[in-house]
Amino acid sequence: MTGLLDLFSIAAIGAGTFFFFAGTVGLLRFPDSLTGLHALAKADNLGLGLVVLGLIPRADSALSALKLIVIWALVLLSGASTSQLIGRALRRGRK
Amino acid sequence: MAESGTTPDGYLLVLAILLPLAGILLSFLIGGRYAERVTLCSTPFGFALACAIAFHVGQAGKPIVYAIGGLPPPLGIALRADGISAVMLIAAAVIVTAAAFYARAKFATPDGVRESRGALTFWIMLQAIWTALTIIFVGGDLFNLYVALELLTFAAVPLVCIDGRPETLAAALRYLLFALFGSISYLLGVVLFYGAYATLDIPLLAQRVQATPVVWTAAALMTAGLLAKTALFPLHLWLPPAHANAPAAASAVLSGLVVKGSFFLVLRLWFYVLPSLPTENVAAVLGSLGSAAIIMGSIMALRQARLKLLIAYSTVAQIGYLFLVFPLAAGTHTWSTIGWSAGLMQVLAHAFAKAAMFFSAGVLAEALGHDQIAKLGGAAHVLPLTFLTIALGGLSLMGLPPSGGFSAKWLMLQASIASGQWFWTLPVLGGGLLAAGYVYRILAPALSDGQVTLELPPKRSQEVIAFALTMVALALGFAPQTFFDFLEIGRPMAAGLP
Amino acid sequence: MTPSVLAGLVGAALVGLGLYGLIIHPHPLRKLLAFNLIGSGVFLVFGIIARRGAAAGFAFDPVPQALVITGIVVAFAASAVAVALILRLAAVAGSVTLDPEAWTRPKGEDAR
Amino acid sequence: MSLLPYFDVGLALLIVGVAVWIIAARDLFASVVSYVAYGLLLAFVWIRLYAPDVALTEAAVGGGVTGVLLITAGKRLGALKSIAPEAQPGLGFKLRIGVLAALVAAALGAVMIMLPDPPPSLAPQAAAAAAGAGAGLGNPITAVLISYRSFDTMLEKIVLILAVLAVWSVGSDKAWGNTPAPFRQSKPYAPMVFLAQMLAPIGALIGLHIFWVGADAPGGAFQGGALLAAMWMVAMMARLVEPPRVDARWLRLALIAGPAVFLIVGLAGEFVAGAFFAYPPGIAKPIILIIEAFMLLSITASLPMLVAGPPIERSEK
Repeated sequence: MTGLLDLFSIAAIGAGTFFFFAGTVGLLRFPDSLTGLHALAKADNLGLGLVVLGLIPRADSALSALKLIVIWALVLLSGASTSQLIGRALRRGRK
Repeated sequence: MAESGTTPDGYLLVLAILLPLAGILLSFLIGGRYAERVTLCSTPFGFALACAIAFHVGQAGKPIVYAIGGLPPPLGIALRADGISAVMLIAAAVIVTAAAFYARAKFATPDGVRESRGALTFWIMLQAIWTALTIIFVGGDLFNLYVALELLTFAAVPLVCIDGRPETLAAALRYLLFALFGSISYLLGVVLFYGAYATLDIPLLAQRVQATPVVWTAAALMTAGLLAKTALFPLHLWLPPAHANAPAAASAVLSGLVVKGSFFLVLRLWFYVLPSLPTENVAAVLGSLGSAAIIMGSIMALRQARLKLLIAYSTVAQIGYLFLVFPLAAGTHTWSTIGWSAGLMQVLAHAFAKAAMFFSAGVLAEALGHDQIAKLGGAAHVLPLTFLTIALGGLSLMGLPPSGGFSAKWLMLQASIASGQWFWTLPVLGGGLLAAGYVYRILAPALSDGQVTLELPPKRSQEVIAFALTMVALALGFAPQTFFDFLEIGRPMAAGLP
Repeated sequence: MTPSVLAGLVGAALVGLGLYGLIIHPHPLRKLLAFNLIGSGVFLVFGIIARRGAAAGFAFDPVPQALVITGIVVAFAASAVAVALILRLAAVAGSVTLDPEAWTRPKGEDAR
Repeated sequence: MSLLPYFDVGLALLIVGVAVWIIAARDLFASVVSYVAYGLLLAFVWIRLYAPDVALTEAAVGGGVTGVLLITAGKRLGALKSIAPEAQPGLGFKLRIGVLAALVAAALGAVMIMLPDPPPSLAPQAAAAAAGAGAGLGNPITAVLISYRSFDTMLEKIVLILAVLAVWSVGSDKAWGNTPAPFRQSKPYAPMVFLAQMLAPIGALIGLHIFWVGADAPGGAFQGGALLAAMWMVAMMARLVEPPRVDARWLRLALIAGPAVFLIVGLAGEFVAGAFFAYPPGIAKPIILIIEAFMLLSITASLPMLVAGPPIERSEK
């Protein structure tokens, strides 16, 4: 059972790391800031979500598992809002 | 180890700190003109506490100690007052009181408003300087002293730019950056001491220190930081614009007391934490920097067009004298006692004389509407008491008898000769001649026949306060031997550590 | 190399970098950033000394860690005061130069 | 075999790299933004040094609140076009200072390696004292801050009050009694308002939680207060609330509450427990929690005031 859970953790965290990596590459390689922002949002939301998912079986208690989920939810909230704000600032800067 | 235990009269030290500290909180809460009232009410009590501490130290003949929270070092923080602490506490109480009464005219809350920016800032920061200096004079823990140093910085910087002119803001910012560099350098030294010996208590460290690279690095960093705050040449650049642009009441406290706070910690470091180390080379370096400061500061003072800038550069020079104490009081020779007395006498004489000079410069600038030296022609005829104060204060700066400045410089000469370090007599004598030059530059035009018109009549109370401080500086010249013996209380000796 | 030795070297490097920036940069906000670098380097030294002091079941010596929290607070307060001074100076003078010579020049001579 | 050493080396290189960039960047704003990232990276180092309390403080203050302070300053300075370009120092000067700085860093690095081994430590005494006269607190750092070094902690709060007054004092005379400038001049965007409405209550709850567990776990008045302060600032940025007047009685009371309660308890200690700043055994823990609660209030009030700046005249708004 633990072996299976470990495998699940490794897979989820590995996938999360991949999204972070891809998001970073996107941020650096995409032609303009708006598309870069798009790539970054993927890393934040999906990448962190997968890492959190992988860490949940390893949490020592239900409370710390809950805390991990709250962290992810907060990052989702702030990520979505700041993307909006940055996008808006970019659009205004272009005018 | 008896050192770490609270003595029966130790509670006085806590009260001496908590009194002005409570004043800050109360002034900030009720604000307005109460800030002034709180300050004026607490100064006599602070003076009484300082005298009580001095009395107990003198009676016991050894330091009085208080372990805060009943928790002795190394885990807890101890406060300790020895001879020099007690003397500095009294000096600080007197000068802060004088500054408070002097400043009433300028920093009264105007009628019709509940609270004004300048007044609230001045009164709270004055009490904060007093609190910080009290902790510095009785602090026994190097980190606690760091917090006190920061308290001093945060209180002193806003006083520099209290009138809000651009040049004062620039001066305050420069001062802040120098002071922050000084604090962080000091703090780095503190942590290295902790890393080496796991204590920050001064007597415990003094028992444990050995001449290792870690200790030398820590001491060098702390010294460098404190020198930046004391404005010893070549780290003096911030001082003249800051001290010359502050309002006179603040300049007096900054020049007379605040720079002495960081100097006091240099003394604590080398004479109390590290007395067992071979420090001849360090003493020679500090003495040389001091000599350079005497000469450079005096020459710059000779070249200033404004009176307050001249006085500020004179502070740079007089700070130089303080550092001659390191070569002249080193070790346990018979002459070290003379050097020690000379150094402390210079601290006190300069504090009183310089505060009086800045007060007088303030009276003069208010009365004439400017402080250009070139336009002082005949001013002594309309402001006789103020120029008498400047002349007598100048006497102490030059080192002519009878004055505390004379005693200090005379003892320095004695210690130089007795220790065979005759070369230190050159800056002492040269600095005296140059000081005579810059004091003459103020007095000569003022005593001439020129015509000046007063824009405002001088405030008699302010003139009297300045004159009274000069008289203290002169009276120090008559200090009896018991006074110098008092300064030795609690001073560790290199050979026989307690 | 143990983590605490590594962190010690990082702390030393940060102090050096900050010192360089503090002296080199004429802009006061850049000087402030440099001061904060020195500060963080010094705080790291506290952290290392706390970590080295692990004993008696503690993974660290609590005293330097407590001191560093005080230090961070004080450094922040210092930054805030410096920023207020810089912004006020820029607002009333239109310049943030610290050179005292620039302030003693007669008015109207300022380089435009 | 562990990957941690590689992580440590990578982190170290990253931090030094960002630090170099902070100093070397040509653009002021770029330098400021990298400083914020730097503050967050440092929090990782503190975790690796087994200092979660410091990591929390560093992330909240070094990265968060300082970030807001510096970015606001950088933006306002950037908006003032009239600032005269500064003369850059010459290459020779830079070279000399570079050598000096390198020497200082090298000396310090050498000293770090030469620290005594076995290292001296107060951990054993702290452990022994925590069980006895100390305070009955599970978090040794809180015990040190509030018991053994209570005097430092109280003075640090006084430093914060003086800093607030120093910041206020650079305003103009006419502005005294007004409010500081709002965090945003224009009407905030809807996403910002949404973020503040969602985040502020949750963040405040987390801040209170960090404060509450501070007696026994990483956290405490300072870390919790910094988070509460940040939430107040978020609400002010979204213009949900405005900065208070500098002479508001409740604000002054909140600012002095921490040190004042500390002072009163410290004085009472002389009569109740035999020494100033001593806590009577048995009820030490509740007393400490009361002091910490008031300090939480003072920290929450002071940090946003330090960032908000001096009061402004009505016409400046």
